[in-house]
Amino acid sequence: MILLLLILPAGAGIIAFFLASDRLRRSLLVLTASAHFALSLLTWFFQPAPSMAGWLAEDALGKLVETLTSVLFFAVSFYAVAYLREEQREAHSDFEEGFIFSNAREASFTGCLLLFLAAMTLVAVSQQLALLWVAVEATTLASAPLIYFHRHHRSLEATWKYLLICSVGIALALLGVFFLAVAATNPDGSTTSMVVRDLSQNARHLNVPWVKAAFILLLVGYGTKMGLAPFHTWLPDAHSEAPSVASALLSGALLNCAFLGILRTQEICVAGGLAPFTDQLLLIFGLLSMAVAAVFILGQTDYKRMLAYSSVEHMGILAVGVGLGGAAVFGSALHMINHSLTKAMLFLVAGNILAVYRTKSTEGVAGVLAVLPFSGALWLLGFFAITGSPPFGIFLSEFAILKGALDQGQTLVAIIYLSLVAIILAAMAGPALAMAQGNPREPITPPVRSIALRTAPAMLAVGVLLFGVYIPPALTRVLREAAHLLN
Amino acid sequence: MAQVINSTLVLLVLSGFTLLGSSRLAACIRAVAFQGMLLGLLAICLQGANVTMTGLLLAVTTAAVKSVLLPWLLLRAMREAEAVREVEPLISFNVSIIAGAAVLILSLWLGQRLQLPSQPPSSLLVPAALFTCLTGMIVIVSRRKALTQVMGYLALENGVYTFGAAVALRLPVLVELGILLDVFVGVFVMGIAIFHISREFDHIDTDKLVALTDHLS
Amino acid sequence: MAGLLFSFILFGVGAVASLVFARRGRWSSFAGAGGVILGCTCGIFPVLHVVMGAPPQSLRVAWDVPYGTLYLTLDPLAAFFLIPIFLIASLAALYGTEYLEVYRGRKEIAPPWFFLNILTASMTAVILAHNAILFLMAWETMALSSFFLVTFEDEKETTRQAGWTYLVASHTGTAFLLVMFILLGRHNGSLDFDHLSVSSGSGILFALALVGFGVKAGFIPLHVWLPEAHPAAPSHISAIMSAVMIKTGIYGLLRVLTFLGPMQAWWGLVLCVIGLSSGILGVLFALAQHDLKRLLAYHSVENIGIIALGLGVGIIGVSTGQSFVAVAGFAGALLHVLNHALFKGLLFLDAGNISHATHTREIDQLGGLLRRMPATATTFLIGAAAISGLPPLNGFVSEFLIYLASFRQIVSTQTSSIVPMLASISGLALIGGLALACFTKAFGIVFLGQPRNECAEHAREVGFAMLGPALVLASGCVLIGLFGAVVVEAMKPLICNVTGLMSADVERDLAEAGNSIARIGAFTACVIVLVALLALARTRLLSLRKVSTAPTWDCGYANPSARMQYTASSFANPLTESFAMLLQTRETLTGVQGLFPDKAEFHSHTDDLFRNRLFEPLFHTIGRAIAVLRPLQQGRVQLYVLYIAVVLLVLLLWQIG
Amino acid sequence: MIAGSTIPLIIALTLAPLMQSVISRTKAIVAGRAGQQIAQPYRDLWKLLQKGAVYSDTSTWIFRMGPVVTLASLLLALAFVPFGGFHSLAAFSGDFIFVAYLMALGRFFTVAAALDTGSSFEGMGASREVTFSSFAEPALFLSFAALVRYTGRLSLDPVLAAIGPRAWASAAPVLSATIAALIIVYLSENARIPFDDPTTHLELTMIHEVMVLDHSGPDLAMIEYGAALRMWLFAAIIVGIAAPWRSGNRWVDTLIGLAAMLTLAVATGLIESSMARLRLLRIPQLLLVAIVLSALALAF
Repeated sequence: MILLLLILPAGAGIIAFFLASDRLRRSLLVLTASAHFALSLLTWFFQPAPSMAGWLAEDALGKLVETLTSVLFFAVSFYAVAYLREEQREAHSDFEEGFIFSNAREASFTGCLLLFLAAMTLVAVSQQLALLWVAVEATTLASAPLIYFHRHHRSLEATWKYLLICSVGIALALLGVFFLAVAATNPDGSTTSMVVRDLSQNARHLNVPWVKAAFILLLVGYGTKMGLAPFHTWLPDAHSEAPSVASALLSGALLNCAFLGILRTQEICVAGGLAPFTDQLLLIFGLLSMAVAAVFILGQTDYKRMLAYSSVEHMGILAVGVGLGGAAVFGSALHMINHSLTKAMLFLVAGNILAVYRTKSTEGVAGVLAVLPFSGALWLLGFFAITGSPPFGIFLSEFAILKGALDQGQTLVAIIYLSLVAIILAAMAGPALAMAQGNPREPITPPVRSIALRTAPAMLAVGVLLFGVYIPPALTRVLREAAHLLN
Repeated sequence: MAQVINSTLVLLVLSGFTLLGSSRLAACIRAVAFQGMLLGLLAICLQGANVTMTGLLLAVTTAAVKSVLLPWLLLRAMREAEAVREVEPLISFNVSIIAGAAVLILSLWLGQRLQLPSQPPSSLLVPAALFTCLTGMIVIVSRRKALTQVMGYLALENGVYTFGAAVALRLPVLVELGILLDVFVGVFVMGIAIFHISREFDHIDTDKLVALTDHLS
Repeated sequence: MAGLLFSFILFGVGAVASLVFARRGRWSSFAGAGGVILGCTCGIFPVLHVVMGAPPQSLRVAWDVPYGTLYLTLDPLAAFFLIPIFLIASLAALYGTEYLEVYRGRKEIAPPWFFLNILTASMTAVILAHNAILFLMAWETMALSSFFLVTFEDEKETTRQAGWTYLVASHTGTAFLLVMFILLGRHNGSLDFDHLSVSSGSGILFALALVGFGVKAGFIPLHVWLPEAHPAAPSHISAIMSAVMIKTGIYGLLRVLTFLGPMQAWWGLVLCVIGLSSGILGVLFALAQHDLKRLLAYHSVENIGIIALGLGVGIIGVSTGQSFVAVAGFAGALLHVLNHALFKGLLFLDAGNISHATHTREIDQLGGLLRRMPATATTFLIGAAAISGLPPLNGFVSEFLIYLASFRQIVSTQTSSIVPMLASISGLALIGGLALACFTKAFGIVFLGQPRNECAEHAREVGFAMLGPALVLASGCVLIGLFGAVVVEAMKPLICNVTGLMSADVERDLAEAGNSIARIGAFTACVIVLVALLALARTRLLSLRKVSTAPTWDCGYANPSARMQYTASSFANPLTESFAMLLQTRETLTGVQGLFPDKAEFHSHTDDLFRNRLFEPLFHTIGRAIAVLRPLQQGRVQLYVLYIAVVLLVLLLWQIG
Repeated sequence: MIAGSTIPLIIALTLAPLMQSVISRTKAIVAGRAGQQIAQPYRDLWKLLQKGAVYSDTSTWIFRMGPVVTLASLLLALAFVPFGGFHSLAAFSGDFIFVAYLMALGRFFTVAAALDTGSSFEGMGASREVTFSSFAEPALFLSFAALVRYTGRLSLDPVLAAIGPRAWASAAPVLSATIAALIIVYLSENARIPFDDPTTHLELTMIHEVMVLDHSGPDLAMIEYGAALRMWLFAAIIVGIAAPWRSGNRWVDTLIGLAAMLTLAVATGLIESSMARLRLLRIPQLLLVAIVLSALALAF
């Protein structure tokens, strides 16, 4: 079943490269997404058997990330099809600088999308750390072409930074994996396999300095991919230049996968009694990320960059939650879900706004509620959700994390956390509200666009609202298991 | 055997300095290729007596990819980009070499902080690996051309490999190959990117790639 | 409980229906208003039942969110606060059906109806909630829905600005509440209100509650959002927000007091200080305003101050063991909650009538409306007299109780606790005097004399839907003025609940206070009778004599024109001058020039002191401090990789070395 | 409610106008004029009642209500003031608060009536009235507080009853400070020099008088009578503190009280003829002095 989850998108991806007919390729995309979605839902009812000697298995954490990815991809695929249908084929002029540019081949875009899905699924299900590494690197390679869909210099620059910075980070992560392998060698030369469960089972016998070094390397390496400050530098560029479809997946799904890499290591370290050390680092980088996000959200004039930095903030929150440990980890896991749904929705809506207003500057956009009532409403909903006001999911998860902090007497952390969240709210409220409300600068007549462009974000919005008022017991159970893995 | 390993590692370090020191792209590429070859050698030597067929094959493929395929990719990219054949560093070569020296000391120190649990084939192994990684980083940070940054990345990878070689025997073949494939595709994609960059800006200086910053009010 | 649950359903139906009928003309108004009115009416019965002394009812259902339970409780405290909410909300809804009509065609009027239903529902939920998560959710939903109502006229820049301020302020307040509830729930895991308790450091929790709820209630200096948001909103929304929504802050404070264990004297002291500063500064800023609704908004700050003062006196009474002081103080505060709801709702609705009829809220543009809008004028007069705390109206009764409590404390203790009492007495007196000045100005300039421009000239009285609510509220003011004793007697259970005093003592003291109030009721009735008799006598006299009309005595000036009438600004000038240091009014004067001066101009504007001198500087400092880090992200990929390298090395050296 | 008698009320209603005439007579004598007859105020009232009325055509029913409400509230307020040996007609704990606010009610309507005419002069007067009264209120309440704290009673009648010669022996400073404060308030509330000059003829300088420029006939009568009652009310309270001798026989006590009222009136007259009107800006400062005095009374 797990293999199926992998082979399905991978195969479809390869086929997509060679399919001539757009219609066929698009339907292939949607079909694969739906099948993958259906499969991952099945895994909630029938626990899939581990395969490849336990290298591929779906524990609670993996299940969360995998399902989340699948859900997002499902919603996004509809959007993508509509988006591709409406994208101009021939060369067209860039709305910011006016030069002429053309898009990449749709075939390769679709193909990469599917391969991207395959890679992310692999990240979620692989229990073997080296394999995990391979998968993470694969996500980078599969997603780079997505960012460079619009063939112009800005997206190229973004792609280059993404490639280089992430590759460097990932290389360090590989070193970390090797370090861990070293740590796993007992003095007599015998070794434990690199499968997470085995490692955490005899984590007590691991060689401490090497584990520490390994954790640092993996934190920096995967942290780069996850967008923890100060390694986040590629993130705003990539998210703002990629087409909204890609931005949604990058922010909603990819970052979680990278975080999963860190969580696996954390799992081992916690089992090895190194929690104080790792928690300390996670807290530092988490709060740092939130602070950096605050710095750049304040006075931000590009709304896609604003969303990107908000992703940095929420990655920080995830790290803080895990770093706090205890009840906060549950909150962190829940937060991962809420953030992914909300942020993906916001990026898709941003895509709609961008398509109509043809500018990414917050000053350029006004009166979305008047021009695009539905998207405008979703935008406001997303804004309130992402800034953590009830009745949306993020409120609950942020509350849980805060409670964790205060219950453990981490008052300082709690204060910094709260004040940063408050600053970011105040900073985002200005532009986000100004965009939605009021009247457009010059009268705009919105073009008639495909319904899918509204339904896709709406699907996610339902989730955002649902998890704010009701968390299904099954989900709670899995979240608890996941939290238990990290405590 | 130990002498071979040690001398290989020394050569590795020297090639690192060449990478830092040489002013011509081609020379740098050759340095990186040489590192690749050394890696192959190292992999074989580290297996020592109980050398297996797969181990041998892996070492050879690695060496081939790293010392032939990737450099060829880079040379091709260089030709397509019609880049100036100079390295154009942000900091002078002397400074880079001094930095290299500093890094060497650092990695030696770290090396003896981090003792391999099992008896290491050579005390130089860890320092050399770390040093190579860090030289790669220095190159990325201190050079202008996108191409040089790829070389830096390769050097970094080589460093990681050097270390990998020490523990590689315990990594399954499949993973080894996966890693190799990733690196290869990575460099391949970067090559394409460089090609596009040169076509877009008709040069490959990354300090022109600064359009994307925050225009904050 | 069932009734209340049903009213929740009705609110929901109303909300949805108003959106469904969005394209069906007035249907959506009827649907929205219907939801609110029906919901409130069927909610009021269980509430009254509990107020009459029925046992508290509650409902607890498990809820699949972390720490959350669907736990509603209708106890006397909740019931007391629900009465004004239901009353004002339903009246405002009725008012809205006519008020919003002018926007039809220009704007979508379904959303305000949707959010009005949500707002009413969430306010009800806030009062009923007995679990922290539920409370916070309702609390924030209340903030959000009211935010959307405030920004109804979002085409105006000022409105959007007000919305931003309101949003940020209320979220910041909520942050404090989060911390408070978490700390309260720390001991025994659950966040149900029954389990909230505090072992040590109740002072910190009180401070947190004070700030968190103070933002909503509008304590100075946390009031900055209030004078922006209330004028921006449509008038019936301003009425709801000012009359009942900000009271949820007071409710929260009282509710939390029941968790905090024994009250400490300094809490009362702090509340007295806050109350006095809010009261005095609030009315002073109100005096300086030219915009009628802004003036009313500042008066909300003032009245919240009076309420806080009452609470402070009460708490001091509790902590010094003076049960009468405690009872009278709390009773006064609670009664003022009710009274303020009545007359402030009334005044905002009338302000709505005025702007509806004249299209301006500038006091100095109006005048002579009494002849043109008699019903509005009369109700406004009643409201004005009530808010100035004059007998025979309700405002006096509650202020009297607070006075009485303070005087009693002076009599019965020799301790230092009389200093705040003296402060509260003289403060109340000053507030009373200033409020009188402010509302003689508001009423006199707006309704009396001659109209100052065409709009006022051609104003017409508004329709029934907009007058009816005002009439109801006005009669409410009179009734409580006469029969306040009844209300006070009914407060026994909730005062016991909040103060934790012996039921017997509370009963005795309430009886004593009620006695005075009953007398006041009787004597105010006498005033009314006397007035009637004198008026009668006067008419009888004049009926035998010659009664003629003439132009106003102009002290010899040839032909006075309407523009020569005393303006609001000049009326308030002596007072604003004496407090210029606090008000910092900006004045621009282009005096007469030349031999034959054609035109001279004078403008004055009074910004909010705390906004200008406290919060804006604060925000700027934060902004500047943050801006220092901006160069981090300046596009050079080399630099970015350098960050990675440096951080990596630092970590390795720090942890391994 | 204490079993009170109507006597203080009757005395007030009948003799109130006398105070003003005594004051003006004193002023006249000091100024070396013959001055008006003692009964002149009654004549004026009677004459005004005979007259018809002229109303400004901008004015409304508010204008007509002004005098009525003012007079009504004062009539009721007087019911709480004891005089001489006689208890007040009514009393309940906290009644002095009620009295103060009744006068505020009167002020509200007087001011409204003034604004109703739309005359800028009357607006000016109204503005000054509300300004000064809002400074006078705290002084009044603080002096009440001083009395309440000293006597331990919460109602006007018992408070005054509790102040006897012994009280003066024991707490002279408290009482004298309070009286000083009350006298200042009494002067300002009744628009006497140094706050306002009732006999001035320049509208620009008036405070109270200018507000009633447009009233005529019976309305004016009510206003004049109301003014007299207000003065009596304050005077009665002051006298109640200042002349606390009790002989046991109520009528004697009442005579003592009347004598005291007379002296107070004469004193007022002397003050008025001995000093000039203050500049408007100075008035709040004098009222602040009153506040300070009553605070002092509390400090003792």
